[in-house]
Amino acid sequence: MQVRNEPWKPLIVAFCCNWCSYAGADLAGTNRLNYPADVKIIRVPCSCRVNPLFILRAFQRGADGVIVCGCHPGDCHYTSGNYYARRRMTLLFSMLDYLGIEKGRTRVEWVSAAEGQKFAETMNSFVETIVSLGENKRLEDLRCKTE
Amino acid sequence: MQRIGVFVCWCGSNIAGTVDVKKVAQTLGREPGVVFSADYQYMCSQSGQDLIKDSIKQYKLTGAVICSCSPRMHENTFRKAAAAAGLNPYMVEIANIREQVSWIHKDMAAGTEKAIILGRAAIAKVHLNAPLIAGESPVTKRALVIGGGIAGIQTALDIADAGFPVDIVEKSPTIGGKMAQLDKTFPTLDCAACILTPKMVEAAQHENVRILAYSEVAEVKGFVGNFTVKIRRKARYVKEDVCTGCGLCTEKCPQKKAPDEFNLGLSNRRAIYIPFAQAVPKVATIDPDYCMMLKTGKCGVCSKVCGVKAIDYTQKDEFIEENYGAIVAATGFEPIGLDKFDEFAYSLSPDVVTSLEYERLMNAAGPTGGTLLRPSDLKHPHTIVFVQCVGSRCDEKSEKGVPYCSKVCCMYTAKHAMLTREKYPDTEVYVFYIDVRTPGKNFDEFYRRAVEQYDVHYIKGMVGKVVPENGKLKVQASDLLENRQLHIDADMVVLAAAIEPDKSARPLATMLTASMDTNDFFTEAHPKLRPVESPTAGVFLAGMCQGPKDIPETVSQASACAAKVIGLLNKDRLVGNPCVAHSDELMCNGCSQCANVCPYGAITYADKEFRMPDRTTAVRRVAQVNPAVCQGCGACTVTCPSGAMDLFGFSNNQIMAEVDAICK
Amino acid sequence: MQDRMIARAKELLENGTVDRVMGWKKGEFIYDVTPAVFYTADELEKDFVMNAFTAANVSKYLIAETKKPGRILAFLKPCDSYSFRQLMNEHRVDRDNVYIVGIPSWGKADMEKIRALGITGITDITEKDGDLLVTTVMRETHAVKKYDVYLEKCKNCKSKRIVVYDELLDGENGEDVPNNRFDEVAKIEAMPPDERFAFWRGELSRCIRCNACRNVCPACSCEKCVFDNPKSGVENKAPADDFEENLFHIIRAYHVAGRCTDCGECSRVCPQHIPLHLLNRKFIKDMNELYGDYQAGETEQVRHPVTNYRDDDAEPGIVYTRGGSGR
Amino acid sequence: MNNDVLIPRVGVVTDIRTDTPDVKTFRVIAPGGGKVFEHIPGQCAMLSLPGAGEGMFSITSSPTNREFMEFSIKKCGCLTTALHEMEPGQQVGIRGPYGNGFPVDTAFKGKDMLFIAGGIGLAPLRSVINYCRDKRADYGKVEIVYGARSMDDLVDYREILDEWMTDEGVAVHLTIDRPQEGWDGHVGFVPTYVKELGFDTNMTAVICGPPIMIKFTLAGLTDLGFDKTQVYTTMELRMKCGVGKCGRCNIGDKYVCKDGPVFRCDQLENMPDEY
Amino acid sequence: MKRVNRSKLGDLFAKIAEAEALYLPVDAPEGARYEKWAPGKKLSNATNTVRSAKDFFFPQTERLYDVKRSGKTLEIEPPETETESFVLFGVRACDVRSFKILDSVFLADPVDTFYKNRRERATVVALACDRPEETCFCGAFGIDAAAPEGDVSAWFEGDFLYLKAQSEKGEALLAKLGDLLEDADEKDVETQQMRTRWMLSALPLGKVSFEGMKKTDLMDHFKNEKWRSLSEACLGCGTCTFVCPTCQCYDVKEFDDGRKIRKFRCWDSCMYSDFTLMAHGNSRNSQLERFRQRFMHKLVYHPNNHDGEFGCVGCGRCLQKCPIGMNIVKVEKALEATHE
Repeated sequence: MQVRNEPWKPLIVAFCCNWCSYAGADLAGTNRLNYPADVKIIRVPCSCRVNPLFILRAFQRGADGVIVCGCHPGDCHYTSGNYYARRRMTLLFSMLDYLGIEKGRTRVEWVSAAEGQKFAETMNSFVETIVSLGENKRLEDLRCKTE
Repeated sequence: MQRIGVFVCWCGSNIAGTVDVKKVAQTLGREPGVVFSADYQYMCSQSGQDLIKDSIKQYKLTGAVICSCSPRMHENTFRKAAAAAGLNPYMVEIANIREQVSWIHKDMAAGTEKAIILGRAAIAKVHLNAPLIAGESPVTKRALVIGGGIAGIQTALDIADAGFPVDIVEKSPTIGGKMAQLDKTFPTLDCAACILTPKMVEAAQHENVRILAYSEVAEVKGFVGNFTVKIRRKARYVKEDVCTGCGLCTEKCPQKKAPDEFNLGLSNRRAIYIPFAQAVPKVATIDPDYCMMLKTGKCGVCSKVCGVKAIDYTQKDEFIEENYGAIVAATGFEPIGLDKFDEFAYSLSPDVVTSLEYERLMNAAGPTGGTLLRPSDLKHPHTIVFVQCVGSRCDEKSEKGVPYCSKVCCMYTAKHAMLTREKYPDTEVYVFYIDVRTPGKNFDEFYRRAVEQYDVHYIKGMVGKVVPENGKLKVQASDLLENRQLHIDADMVVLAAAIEPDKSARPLATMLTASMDTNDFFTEAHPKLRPVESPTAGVFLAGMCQGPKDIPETVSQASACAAKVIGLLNKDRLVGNPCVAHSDELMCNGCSQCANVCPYGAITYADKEFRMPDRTTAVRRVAQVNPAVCQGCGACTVTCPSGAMDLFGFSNNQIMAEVDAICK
Repeated sequence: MQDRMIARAKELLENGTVDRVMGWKKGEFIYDVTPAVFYTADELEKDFVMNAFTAANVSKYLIAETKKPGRILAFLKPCDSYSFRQLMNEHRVDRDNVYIVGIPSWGKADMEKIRALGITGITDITEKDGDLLVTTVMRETHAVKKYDVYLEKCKNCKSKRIVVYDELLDGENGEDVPNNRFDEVAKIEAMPPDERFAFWRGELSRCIRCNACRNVCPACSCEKCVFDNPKSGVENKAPADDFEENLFHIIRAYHVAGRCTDCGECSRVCPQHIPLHLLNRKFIKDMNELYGDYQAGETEQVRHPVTNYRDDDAEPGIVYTRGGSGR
Repeated sequence: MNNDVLIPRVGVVTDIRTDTPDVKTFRVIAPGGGKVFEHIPGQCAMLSLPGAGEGMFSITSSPTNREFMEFSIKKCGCLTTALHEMEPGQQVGIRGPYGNGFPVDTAFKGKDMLFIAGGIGLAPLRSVINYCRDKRADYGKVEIVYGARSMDDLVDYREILDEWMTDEGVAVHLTIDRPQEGWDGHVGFVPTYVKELGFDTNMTAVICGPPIMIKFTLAGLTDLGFDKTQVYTTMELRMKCGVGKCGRCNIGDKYVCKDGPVFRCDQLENMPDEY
Repeated sequence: MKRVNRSKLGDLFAKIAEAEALYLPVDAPEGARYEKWAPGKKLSNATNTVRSAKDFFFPQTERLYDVKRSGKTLEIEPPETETESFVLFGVRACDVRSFKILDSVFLADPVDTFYKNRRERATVVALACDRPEETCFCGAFGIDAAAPEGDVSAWFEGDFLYLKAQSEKGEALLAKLGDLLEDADEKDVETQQMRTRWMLSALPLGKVSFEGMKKTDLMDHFKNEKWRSLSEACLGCGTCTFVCPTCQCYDVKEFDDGRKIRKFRCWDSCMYSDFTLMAHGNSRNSQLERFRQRFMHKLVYHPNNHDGEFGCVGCGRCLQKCPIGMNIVKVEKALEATHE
């Protein structure tokens, strides 16, 4: 068994709702606002589509941080989706914290379609947090990490 | 195994500048299932699209991944191109390598690597894509407007003018609503009846409008374009199509002690009555609570005097069922009950009135014939205290009142104060307020006129207590600006009671599966962008039922609402979004959690019989999604513990495949 | 109490109110009682048992039983009644097909705790007042205070109230009881993250994925569990990696969040003594603190905190800022 | 390096033939050419496609074929769907042979053979039929009754027409469930057809097909005077490990993958009806 | 027969651990469990471990091989064969007997080399029981808890641990321990043996016998009406299976880590609803059938195939752990009662 020996780079999965945050990410691009390439975005219709299973799956497969972005509370395209997401993620994050998973590996941010700047800043700060936390060791699946 | 084509766009140098597009195309070309891979300068150009179309045909592609700009930009373009080549448009996925790669990353190596990963994720998703076909449903070209106030009337008239039949269901014997009870309207001071009653008549005479007054919605089934509504027609005990509205019966009826709702109980009417002179339909109604004939079987005067034999004591509630394509909720409002505001002595003294009652006291058709007389002794009041925000803007934790601003009180109080001062210059008028809110065309000017021209005493402060004493109302108040206590001996106190949605709104919302906020106002589909639609497709909102608003706002919302309805009814068929939820009935527990979170009421339950593997049958309650109503948010899919509920186009497995591909 | 229950059950069978009885059946020893359905008075006389070890929550069996023809008598303890009510709210049981007699429960004993006292070679256990008299093959008799060997779920009982019933065996209902059931959760919350992580690794690494916790849980009554369904993409059968242990238990707790009545069966049946209730209680505690007190199964309320919201709910970031140990 | 029986070898799919709308026949050889392993008629092999799973399939080619093995596979689940999507050149995992196989060198030797198959049930019999054809001298006459729902569902139809029917000493009786245009053969269910045809009771019969067909055919043969000891059947059910250990194929005191899949019908009487 | 003073147990363990890994039962939150010995770890006093000793030969999950795909080709990578030997100390007589039952499955042709390899690497030091539980009924299967089989048999009596080699491996182990051991007389443990045997017979299950099962035909047992009520409360969990020292059903599963497919084998339970689920259906759809399979296998099928040897060793784990208090003794009694 041999462990991958490249220098560690964080891997961050961002779930973005189609209507606000994904558009916010696009706007960050349109405005050429830089954020690290470690962030990979998955488009979902709404933040309420994000199943805790997806988040755990990302960690299992090697993600070091997972961020969920949705419309600002009250602005959900589907009126209430992000409210549900908010409760679900709060509970999930609390449980992860309870199990001793480092605080900050998971985050929720509300980013509107107009907030390209905020999107880039959020991603920069999130990557920074993850870099400071280091590699995800507590929610990893060793089978996915060894050759 | 899918046969996937990968198309990498240069976007001129927009992408190719920071992403090695050739390398992306080559690398992705080696992914399992990819049978064709190419890069091209402008994929969205005609020739780019042709490349996609030709490749689909030549390589018998079952799926396509376009690595290009954001799907928000060209997803539709590429889907159409695919469809033109015979590929189901939902077999196309976009990897966003411009907005999310080339435009934000400067390093070619990092950009290329990320582009490849995003491409891989899209390929992984396409592997699990299935062709989707949008469902279609016909549209019943008829609208239902619930509520016959100004909002409902205006909506109905606009829809009717566009050529679609409309039914107005109104729970009281006449349409007109609250506006019919008003005296003058701010800020122009034109008489409410003068502008409203022509509309009422227009509605009555419009060939496309049917007025179902004294009726209520009993049951709503179906979905956008295809509602079936059961309407209860309450028994009037008067044949509506026979009664001429001559009013003879209402004069001869011996029972004179029924409180007159139209005058808010400030006067009495007969047991058989026509609410007001311009009522539409102008038909008498028997109040079964007061009619001696109905209660004891002894009387029958009205029947004897009726020349056209319109009276029918045996009438029963009837139900009619109609199909509609769209439903408008225009259920309006009512002032809140003041039983929790004993400090203002509302229940202790008849001279403490609500603003709406004050409207009736000022109204020429009101109980005092338009002369301002105080109810207790029918004398002219000389000192009147107006109290603002009674029940509005209350602390959310307090047991009484509502948390929001009722929005219209400041303006109608200014109107009342001004009209009072104009008609009776000897009257002192005090207005106690928290803030005066006058954002509207000519509103602030109007208010300033009240203060400056009519010398209304506006005092920033709250009234603490009103005590009836020796025919006077002792008002204890504070003046916050002067920081002093005030004691005023008033003849009348007028309370600007907060408004709240009509009580009928909540049960109606349940029937419509339309969502409501905690204050029982209907919620709009989007607070900014879809303000006249309910999240439940096919249900629209007009007037106060959506939130406090004044008459011009109500009318404009009503017309906007009508425009939306017309837009819907104009369509022959509705094409749905195929990316909707669906439930695997074999795995569904029927636990109802999904329906609880569905903002659209798209989920219903049915008892279904299942053949078990051991050849027995079992009946189970399972969820069923109406694809015409579902908007595809996915809230239900995460609520479902068994994973029975999934979303087409964004399935659990598709999203997990993307996660896996990204984290590989 | 056993005699009164048998007598009442026989009456209800006799007068046709029910055609069978859900209860507990005697075993080889006093403690290995088995939930069972009794059809005749003879069977009841012979095998029906109610003692310090009849802890099993029978409400889950009623999902299947109430789908059968006829009407079943169910004796529900307070905690069982919460589970049953929750199942009613989820339309999983047919209330009309069950006649519920509420029975009081003053706590059930945990055989594993008796063994943990070091008593071996047990030949007999009898109940006397609040005590259990344990006799061994060496003719010794140990008096064990029942309280000392209470099941975890009984030690931290939340309520003696029966929330759904047709009649009460005692005629009187119990009340909610003051309890400290969140203390242990708070204790773990107060640990530094590393210690917390080590604690849970120590606990969850013992999991053998026997699924006893899931299969006994009245809230885990899915037609097909995602972890058994190859199509779900997360199916797994064995804790093949630490991650799988975490995944299974996090998701299981999450799936029952807002629906878990805290009946404590998961911890009772875990052969590896994993304190699974501490996961469920964590969610309950969080929901109480963040979204207002809520007790699943207590009322007819069908929208629980996870399927509900308020405009001004706390943001997820609160998890990282509120109380406990910071990092 | 571990060399356990559970670890497969690599096989290459060289040819894929579509037999019926849902049955394909795959030809498998070792990467260096030749067969991956030897087998006797009626034995099975475990085929695996990583990501799709592993499953037991009977080897439908005769051991007398020296170049390759064949598998006729009906599409019915995740693995078989993946196998059907393969293209020639695809490598698969293969391990075996498993099971007891037909007693071709003992009980069958010198006997007149009656083969009765329904639908995909022909696949396991094809191996033994061709074995008997290739070793004509060792066996008496060969009669084959084969039926399917329709003409399109007859597996190996070309081989039946071109080879079996033209063989000396081999008689083939085909039937389909319902009349069909272009079919002038017999119409009806296999069990009834067997009774109609009537066979010499000294023959040794082998039945394979859906459980219901096996049940009625066996009853039919008994009516004709066959003893259960003369009738064999084969069942490939629920096998996972192939070596009689994982416990899935345990029915009564038998392990289908080890003690079977070929059973003499009298043996089945003492087995619970769990197949 | 050799012996060593209890006070030198730590030295004894250290000596063994010098040469090879030593596993023994230690106290843990769940009861007792096998752990690798390290200085300071104490042998548990418990009568038995919660999980059985089968884990050492048939672990809950085990890697079979990996497959890498590229294009149409497959590359199969078998795992490295482990070679380190180890000592299992403190295995009770019931668990020792369970190895024989597992052997009859895994060492039968074709041999399971993963299992065989582990068996060969292990030296089993069996420890006689002196404090049996009420759930013990090993005697029903001819197991003498006071005289366990194994490579070395051991007894605690008074201040001493007595050791007796029973095989070449055992001789070799004792030889390695050299001067830590002193000679002892077999008579020293006889009193204890008699006491244990008496206790076992005096305990509630002391008279349980399964021999009556053999008087009835397989199909008669199979068709017994009692299965319905016996299985009625079964939750279909795998607790009994997973704590059972003789249950050996397994599943072969795969895990795609994104780069390769990892084939592994893991415990499975015939009590699970999808145990027999295959593409074309499930042959045991009800919990009754699955419940029946487990007990028929242990009490009828296994003895039929293995000279009357039952697939149970009477360790009593399932009696202690079943969430609903069902167990093999109740099953046996119910079945036998039918045919009396």
